[in-house]
Amino acid sequence: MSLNLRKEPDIKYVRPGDAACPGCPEAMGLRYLGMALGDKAILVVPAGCSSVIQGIIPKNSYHFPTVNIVFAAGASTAAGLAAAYEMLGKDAVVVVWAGDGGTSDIGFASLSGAAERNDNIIYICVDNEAYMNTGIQRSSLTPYGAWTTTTWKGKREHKKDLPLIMVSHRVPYVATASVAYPHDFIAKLKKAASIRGFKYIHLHAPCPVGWKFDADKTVEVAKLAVETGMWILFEYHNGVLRISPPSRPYMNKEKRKPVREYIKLQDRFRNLRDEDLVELEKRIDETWNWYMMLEQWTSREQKTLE
Amino acid sequence: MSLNLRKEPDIKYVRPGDAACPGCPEAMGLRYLGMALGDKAILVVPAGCSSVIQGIIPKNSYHFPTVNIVFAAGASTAAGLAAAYEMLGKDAVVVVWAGDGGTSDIGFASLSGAAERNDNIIYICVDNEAYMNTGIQRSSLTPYGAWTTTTWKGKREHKKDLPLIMVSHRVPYVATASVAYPHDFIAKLKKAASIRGFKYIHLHAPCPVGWKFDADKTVEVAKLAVETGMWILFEYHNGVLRISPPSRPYMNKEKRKPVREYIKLQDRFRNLRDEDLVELEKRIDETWNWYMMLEQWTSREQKTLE
Amino acid sequence: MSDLIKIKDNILPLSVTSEAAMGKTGSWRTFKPVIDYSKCINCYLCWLYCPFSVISKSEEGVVIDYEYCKGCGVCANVCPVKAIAFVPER
Amino acid sequence: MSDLIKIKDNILPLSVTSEAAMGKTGSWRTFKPVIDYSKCINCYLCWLYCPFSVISKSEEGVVIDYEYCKGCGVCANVCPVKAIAFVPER
Amino acid sequence: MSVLTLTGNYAVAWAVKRARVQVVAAYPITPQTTIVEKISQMVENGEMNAKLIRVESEHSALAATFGAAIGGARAFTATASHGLLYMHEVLWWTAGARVPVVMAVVTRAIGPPWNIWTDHSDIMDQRDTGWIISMAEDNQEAFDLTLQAFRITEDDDVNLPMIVGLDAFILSHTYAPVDVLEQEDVDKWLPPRKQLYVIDSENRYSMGNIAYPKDYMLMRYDIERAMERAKKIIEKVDREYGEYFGRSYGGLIECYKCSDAKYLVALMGAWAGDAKEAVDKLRENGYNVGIMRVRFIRPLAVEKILEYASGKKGVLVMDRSISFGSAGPLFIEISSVLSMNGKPPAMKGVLAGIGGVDVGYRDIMDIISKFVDEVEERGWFVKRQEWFFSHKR
Amino acid sequence: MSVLTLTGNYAVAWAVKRARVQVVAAYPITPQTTIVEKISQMVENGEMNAKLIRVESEHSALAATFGAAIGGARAFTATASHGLLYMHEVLWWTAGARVPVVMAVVTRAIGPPWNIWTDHSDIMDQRDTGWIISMAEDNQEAFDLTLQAFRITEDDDVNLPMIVGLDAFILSHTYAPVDVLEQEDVDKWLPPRKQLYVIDSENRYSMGNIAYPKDYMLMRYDIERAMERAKKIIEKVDREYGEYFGRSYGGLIECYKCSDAKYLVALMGAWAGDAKEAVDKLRENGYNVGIMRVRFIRPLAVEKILEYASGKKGVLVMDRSISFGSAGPLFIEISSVLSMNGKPPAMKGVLAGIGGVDVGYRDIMDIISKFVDEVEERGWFVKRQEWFFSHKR
Amino acid sequence: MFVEIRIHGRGGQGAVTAANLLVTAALFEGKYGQAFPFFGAERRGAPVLAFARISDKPIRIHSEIKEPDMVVVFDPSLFEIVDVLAGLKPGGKILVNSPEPIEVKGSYEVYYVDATRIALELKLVVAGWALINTPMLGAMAKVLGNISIDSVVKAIKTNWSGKLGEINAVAAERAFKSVRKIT
Amino acid sequence: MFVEIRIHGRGGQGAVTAANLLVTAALFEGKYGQAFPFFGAERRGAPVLAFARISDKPIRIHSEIKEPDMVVVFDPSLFEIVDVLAGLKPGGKILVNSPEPIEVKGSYEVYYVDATRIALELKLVVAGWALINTPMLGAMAKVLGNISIDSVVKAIKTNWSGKLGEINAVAAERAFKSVRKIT
Ligand SMILES: Cc1ncc(C[n+]2csc(CCOP(=O)(O)OP(=O)(O)O)c2C)c(N)n1
Ligand SMILES: Cc1ncc(C[n+]2csc(CCOP(=O)(O)OP(=O)(O)O)c2C)c(N)n1
Ligand code: SF4
Ligand code: SF4
Ligand code: SF4
Ligand code: SF4
Ligand code: SF4
Ligand code: SF4
Ligand SMILES: [Mg+2]
Ligand SMILES: [Mg+2]
Repeated sequence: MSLNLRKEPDIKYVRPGDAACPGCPEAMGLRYLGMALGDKAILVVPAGCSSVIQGIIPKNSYHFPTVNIVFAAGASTAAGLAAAYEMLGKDAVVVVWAGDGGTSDIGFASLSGAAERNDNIIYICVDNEAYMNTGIQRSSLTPYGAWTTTTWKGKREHKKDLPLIMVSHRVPYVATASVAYPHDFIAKLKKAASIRGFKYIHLHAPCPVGWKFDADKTVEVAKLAVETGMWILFEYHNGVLRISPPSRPYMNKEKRKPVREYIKLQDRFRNLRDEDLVELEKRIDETWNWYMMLEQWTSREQKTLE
Repeated sequence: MSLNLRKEPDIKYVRPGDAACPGCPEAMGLRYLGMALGDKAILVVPAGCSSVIQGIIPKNSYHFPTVNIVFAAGASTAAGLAAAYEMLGKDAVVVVWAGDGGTSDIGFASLSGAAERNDNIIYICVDNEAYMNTGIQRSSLTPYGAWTTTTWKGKREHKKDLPLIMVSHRVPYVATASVAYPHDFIAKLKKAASIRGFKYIHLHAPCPVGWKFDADKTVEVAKLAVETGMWILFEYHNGVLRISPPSRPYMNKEKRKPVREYIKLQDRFRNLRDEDLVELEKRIDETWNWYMMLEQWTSREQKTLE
Repeated sequence: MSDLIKIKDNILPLSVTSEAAMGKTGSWRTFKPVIDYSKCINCYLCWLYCPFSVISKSEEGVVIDYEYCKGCGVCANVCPVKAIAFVPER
Repeated sequence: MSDLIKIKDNILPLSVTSEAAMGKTGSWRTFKPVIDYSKCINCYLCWLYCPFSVISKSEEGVVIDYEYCKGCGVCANVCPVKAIAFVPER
Repeated sequence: MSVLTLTGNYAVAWAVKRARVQVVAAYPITPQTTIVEKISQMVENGEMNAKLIRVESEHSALAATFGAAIGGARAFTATASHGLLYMHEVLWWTAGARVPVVMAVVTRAIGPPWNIWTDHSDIMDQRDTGWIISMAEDNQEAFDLTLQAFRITEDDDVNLPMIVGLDAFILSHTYAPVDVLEQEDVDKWLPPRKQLYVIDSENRYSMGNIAYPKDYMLMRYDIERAMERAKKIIEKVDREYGEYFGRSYGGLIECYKCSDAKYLVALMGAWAGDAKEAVDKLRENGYNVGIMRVRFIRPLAVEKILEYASGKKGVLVMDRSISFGSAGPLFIEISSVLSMNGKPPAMKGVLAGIGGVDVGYRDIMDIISKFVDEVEERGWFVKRQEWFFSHKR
Repeated sequence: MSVLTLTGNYAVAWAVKRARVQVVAAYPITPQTTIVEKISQMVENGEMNAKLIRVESEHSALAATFGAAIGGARAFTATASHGLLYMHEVLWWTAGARVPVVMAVVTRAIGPPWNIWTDHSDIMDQRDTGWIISMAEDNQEAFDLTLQAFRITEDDDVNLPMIVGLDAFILSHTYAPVDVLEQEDVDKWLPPRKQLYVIDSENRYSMGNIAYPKDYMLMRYDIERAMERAKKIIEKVDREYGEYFGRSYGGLIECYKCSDAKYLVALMGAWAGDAKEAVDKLRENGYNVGIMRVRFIRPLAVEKILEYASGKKGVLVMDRSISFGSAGPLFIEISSVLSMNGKPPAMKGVLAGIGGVDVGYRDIMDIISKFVDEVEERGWFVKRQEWFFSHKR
Repeated sequence: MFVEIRIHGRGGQGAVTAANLLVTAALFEGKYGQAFPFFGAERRGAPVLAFARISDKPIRIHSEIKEPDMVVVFDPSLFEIVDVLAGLKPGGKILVNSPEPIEVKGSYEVYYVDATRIALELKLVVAGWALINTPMLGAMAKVLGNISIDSVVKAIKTNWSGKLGEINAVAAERAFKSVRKIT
Repeated sequence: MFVEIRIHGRGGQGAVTAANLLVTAALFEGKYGQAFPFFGAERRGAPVLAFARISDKPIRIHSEIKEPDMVVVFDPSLFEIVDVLAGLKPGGKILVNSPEPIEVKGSYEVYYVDATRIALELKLVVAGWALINTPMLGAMAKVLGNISIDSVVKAIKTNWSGKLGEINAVAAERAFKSVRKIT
């Protein structure tokens, strides 16, 4: 599925004059969501920057019909909405747009429940690797070594491997994406919308405010995450996992850029010691191995099943 | 680690006169917990049959110091207890003893959070595959096809693969166990107690009341779960997954007993249709493949890392 | 009420470990496990698996405490030599 | 208040999609992106990545809406031919 | 008319079916569970055309119910005790959104220690949230009230969610005859789902983004206006239900022999039946008492309470829960209203039946007669708390 | 003595450090977050010897705090608004277990719509739970009250958890001078952790298994007894604190020029400062008013309210939240108490400042003078609700 | 007419169902009724309680039955482990499931019926347990005296359809006929 | 003495810190103070507000400042986009960060200081932004007239230790000296 920028219509799904910070990756992501799903998408937004970006009542910068909801209840609210639309025969794609905190921490039981029930929704985790809306506190998706206002000396635990955990839920569709690769993200969204049941997309969203890089570098940093192998783009569908094209080159470890290039742009890593860097690199390798192994094995499995 | 039954002391960690139903697997499991950890274990018990088995205040059939706690908060309460003991220099092993509902549903965010923080606790999921204490309602760990009072025609979704999900959390220790294999369970508990950080053990616990088999058959049914391959015993430690001895024979699919033998003892499967059985069998194979693949891959990985 | 746990005159939601937290559960029994010591090989599997710890090890071998045995029959089921009979109470 | 959404005389916590939900965010700018059309190759990457949809496609090429452009500089950063300069506002 | 022997919980399930509820999301908890079990059975049997979402917690139960409701479906959930506490946040959200939802609450004590028996702490604990809150006296009323709840909540003048309360076990698990109205009759009386707004592709609102203080305050004010209007609607719906089906309960408050009484007893829920028995017996003994059965704690029937209590010598309030550090919540509310009386009657708040302690009509006779005797003897007084621990019999 | 310029939140963090808290578990929420950020910094710097558990939700925050406390550690958490609602269940559990825990609540409005400004709905919503609940007027009091909270909760006669409330932004994020007591002085005044019982290997209790109704009811009764005793302890601790450190606040209720006043104003929290300003100005204009600043809504100072209000012509209650369908919660409580007066004073409940609407001393002057004028003109009346929407200036 | 009944059974014996069906049967006679369990930790085999009230006026009270007019014992072994006579009104009735007359001290009317045999004869057995609730129901109706066997049968058939209803109805009828007063 | 001050800045310029340090400095002079932000969605670059009260008596009131005695403008471009003079008392003071005198209509005392230059000179720059809060603080103290530069320096040094404190102190001093009244 490729995107012809020339032909893409000029619809603004986040209308100018919104409340996002300059360089905001969440606003960027919402733009792609609109490009992919158009007027069919109904948003469910648990607390987070995306609740604020909307701006102040009675105005709203989102062009999507939106249900704001308490922090822990993104997935379950969406499950209810989807059930209602089904009962009433209404045509819509129910999309949860939740931060890493809303997804991987407080909302995780709700998410996991919807996955297990196979509720007919698309759940998108917009991962800026901390609680940004409350001022940059650590989440379970904050990477090892990163400063936040609750980990002054750098986080001591690794980023929870949420995509892997969601794959382990063995749901119809799981994918990762990045704001730097809109074509890839949009294609995944369109694919997800065509599948019945539970779909999970994990969008990597570097935040200039929380990661402490200059606002113009959002795309640059996001790209580096992929190029250094810190973030792996893949798609898991019908039981088969496949590393996505933008990430495929980095299956070869030699091709990955040094993590330091990614780190050094971000002041949140300012206290990272050398041994921390080694630890981070080790984790990157391990994580790659998991996903490459899964690609190998699931595609082999698929063949034997066919 | 082997158990010499002759020499094992006769201490009763669930004192006679408790409130469990005849044939109860949870009482059985608690007995093994006592045998493994002795007086060091402090229990945290979220709502479930294990809250009721204690009996009525001011008496208590448990010989363990016990903190009963609200349903969703097993892991977090334990995290607090462990922190207090650490600050105060008290010696104890904090153990969460939670049902499948308390673990995989309402308490799942709390569990996942403790795993990610690597809190120093042992979390045990006592899996009787439904909400027994409230009268046999479906949980995310109820298997496909099983009758419960909220799935009269049999559950339409597969059992959540929680052990796999916990392995995907990449914590220090994850294991599965079964009440039919106390030696294995006890050895795993002892190993877990020797590790600092987060430990997860998933105990398969067939319940005569909820699964509708005769009370004398608890061990028989539990054994059949292993022998048919419906339940796989394994251990994941230091990044290496290994199928445990009682389950190893069944890595060979030919050796597994037909699932029907397991199913037919349990009236909860009375409405299972032939196509459901096929679906169940397919799932068993898939699950085995996951774990065998993980054993292969993680042990290979381990070697290359050494 | 006089049994409730009081500390410094406060009535607390505490309990202490004790037998018979639900009374003498032997009364629940409708079937009774009876050991045939002549068959018993002292493997202690019944002891190991009894969910309610009502089988003890003694000089003479395993002993069932009928005051509390709930008559589930697990012991009979696991006995490798079928040394435990399971007979109706009445 | 008169702007709040009322249905059947109820004041509801609703909002409607609209520009300027936070006002004219052009005022936030301290730097300003300026397109050098002579360099521009019409690749539309700036259009694609602008987080705030303030770049439009027109006959003449890409156009920035300065009323709302927050001056983040993302467009300048992604432009493959460095056709966008980023100049201080004052 | 078809009278069935039903537990209170089954009566609620039947009413939900009769109301043609479209989405149910719920989570098990004793003593609520049998409501959802029954609904599950009805749905799986094909008797009821609804989607049942078997959520993983109560927080999700109400969130999913809310989601369904804001999407335009008639939606229902049920819970009790800790379940209600666990979803507490979402109660506030639902009311704030002004979305009609009906929830059954089987009142049960709160731990620790664990206790599954009736107690009104859980339902009273919701009284700030913006929900309409009612309590049934018996299984029939549980059925009728559940049906009425859909009419009330979806009324143009209301659009607030509502709780139908019933006491654990003494209603929820007690079998008694219930007149289960015929579907066609219910269909005539209860129109299809209505609500102020829906969110879907045709209605592109955002619900709930940030509001500045003054706007926010206006919205809160508006909830209160709806509560005020709900008083009238509740009375009206109950009256009309009576005209249609022959059963009415007095709207916000049932006055049982209260007009000519010198003393009143105020209480909520199932023990009102025992209290009526007690009142009848006491009247035989010359105690001139009546009952003010509070059917709705929210909205509070300020005007009716004042009216019914006017000229009485004493008002006794029986609470089945306590707001620790103050008094029984019903006592607090009623005494607050009676302070509006130039000269309030003698008053006492009795705390009884907490955690399921059985309170029979003989107990209630003792409680009432003691109060009356005290007032007659000592004259006017107000006692905020008197604990009644059941004893004999 | 070292006076620092601190926000209310930092003042609380400092008090937590001074109290030698051993375990802190908390979750971010505006406007509470900076408390935990500051504590996190102190812990990571090694300034404070505590374990910080960075939990994944507020439900877990209080559960972990409770776990630490029942295990014997001095434990603290903090939250606001939706965070408080999300942990609501655990508040009940903590109080029921009779385990001392201290929590700061930065009062904030509840959604929808989202609103981060001050409003007392969240804290008032906890008033049934068995927690002691207090509100500070300024940053210094936030500091002092937090320290006092450990003495109060751990007192042998109490053993109940306690909330220290402070208003969002107008305290939490406002810098003002705070006297941060020296560690050695605090150490002399605040003994190490005490509690009724601990659960560990040496104390092999089970806490919380099932209790039958009568036993359960006795335990609930016992919580109420502790609440009653807490009244004395709160007064005592405040008095002793004053003797030790030179600052006392009047215990349960601060009476500001209330003894000789003809009219009283009751309120809680930071706007009391503005109200005092208003009272001083009004007195210059011949309005004889005083303030009854409710520092503790639980336990409710029934006796003191009666005493202070006795003989007054009118009592005005200002609520910063509403219990929908009834009135402002403070109004409900106070009017309930005043009903115990043979003849209650004239009363009015004013609802103002909801969702952070700014209320200045000039607004309060208007509100008070209007009330006084009305009473003087119309004579006795009770009005449960009057909404004050700030206007001019 | 206002009768209060307490049933002693064991977890799994269906005492509550019996009470419930008794109320339904009473309903068919134009009477009112109420049936409820004592809800505790009800474990299979453990002694349990169920209650019923039958009246010719609507029943308003909901409190526990502490002084029953009649006590029904599903399992004679319960005599040894619980005080089945507690609170029973003087002159009250006792109905026991027993193959033979049993002796009860005190001034009561005592009845017995061999419900277990009836159940076994009709193969009403699940997991080794005789299903005695319908025979006990039939006997209860008879002893109460004011509920016809027709109403009992009708109540049974609203609860179980088809074959199962038939057999249970027969069980109730047999017990209705065979219950005996001990004199 | 009781002064109410409103500061107009942009998200990221440190207006609140300046207000806070002003209060601390006042504290060292035996005065009382209060500093607070208007807390909304504070985004980098977006116009923001901070407030301060200075008094010689303890400050009890906590309400918003609607009629300030003094207005401070961190960024002259704000004049175009917000009503910086709203509510300013007649005769009130205005302090603007500006390289040159600016014109303000109305009967106010207007001051200006080139805080940006001072910051740039001292290399007080982060991510391309001049850190102007300490020079503006120095200027504020001077314009207020009753807070000594010593107290300002002391306040700065309690906030930043070492080198950073030194440089910021110099910035404040330079501004204290160079602020000018427009006449
Ligand atoms: C129950 C509850 N707890 C806490 C909050 C406060 N809160 C709002 S947004 C947020 C952080 C959101 O972080 P994330 O989900 O990562 O989204 P982001 O802001 O980074 O987009 C928090 C903690 C809340 N609204 N509700
Ligand atoms: C918040 C909350 N919701 C629901 C319940 C009711 N509840 C108590 S135990 C239980 C089921 C427990 O199931 P599981 O965790 O599988 O344990 P089991 O009873 O099977 O041992 C439920 C739903 C509760 N106590 N608290
Ligand atoms: S903090 Fe980050 S994610 Fe949040 S609005 Fe600002 S830039 Fe976007
Ligand atoms: S229901 Fe099952 S798990 Fe629960 S106590 Fe009974 S036998 Fe044990
Ligand atoms: S029957 Fe059951 S309880 Fe009794 S001894 Fe055997 S295993 Fe134990
Ligand atoms: S299981 Fe059988 S053989 Fe083994 S000890 Fe028990 S009775 Fe003896
Ligand atoms: S500077 Fe930022 S907001 Fe302005 S046009 Fe470029 S990308 Fe868009
Ligand atoms: S990115 Fe550069 S080249 Fe491409 S359209 Fe924009 S200005 Fe032109
Ligand atoms: Mg985030
Ligand atoms: Mg279970």
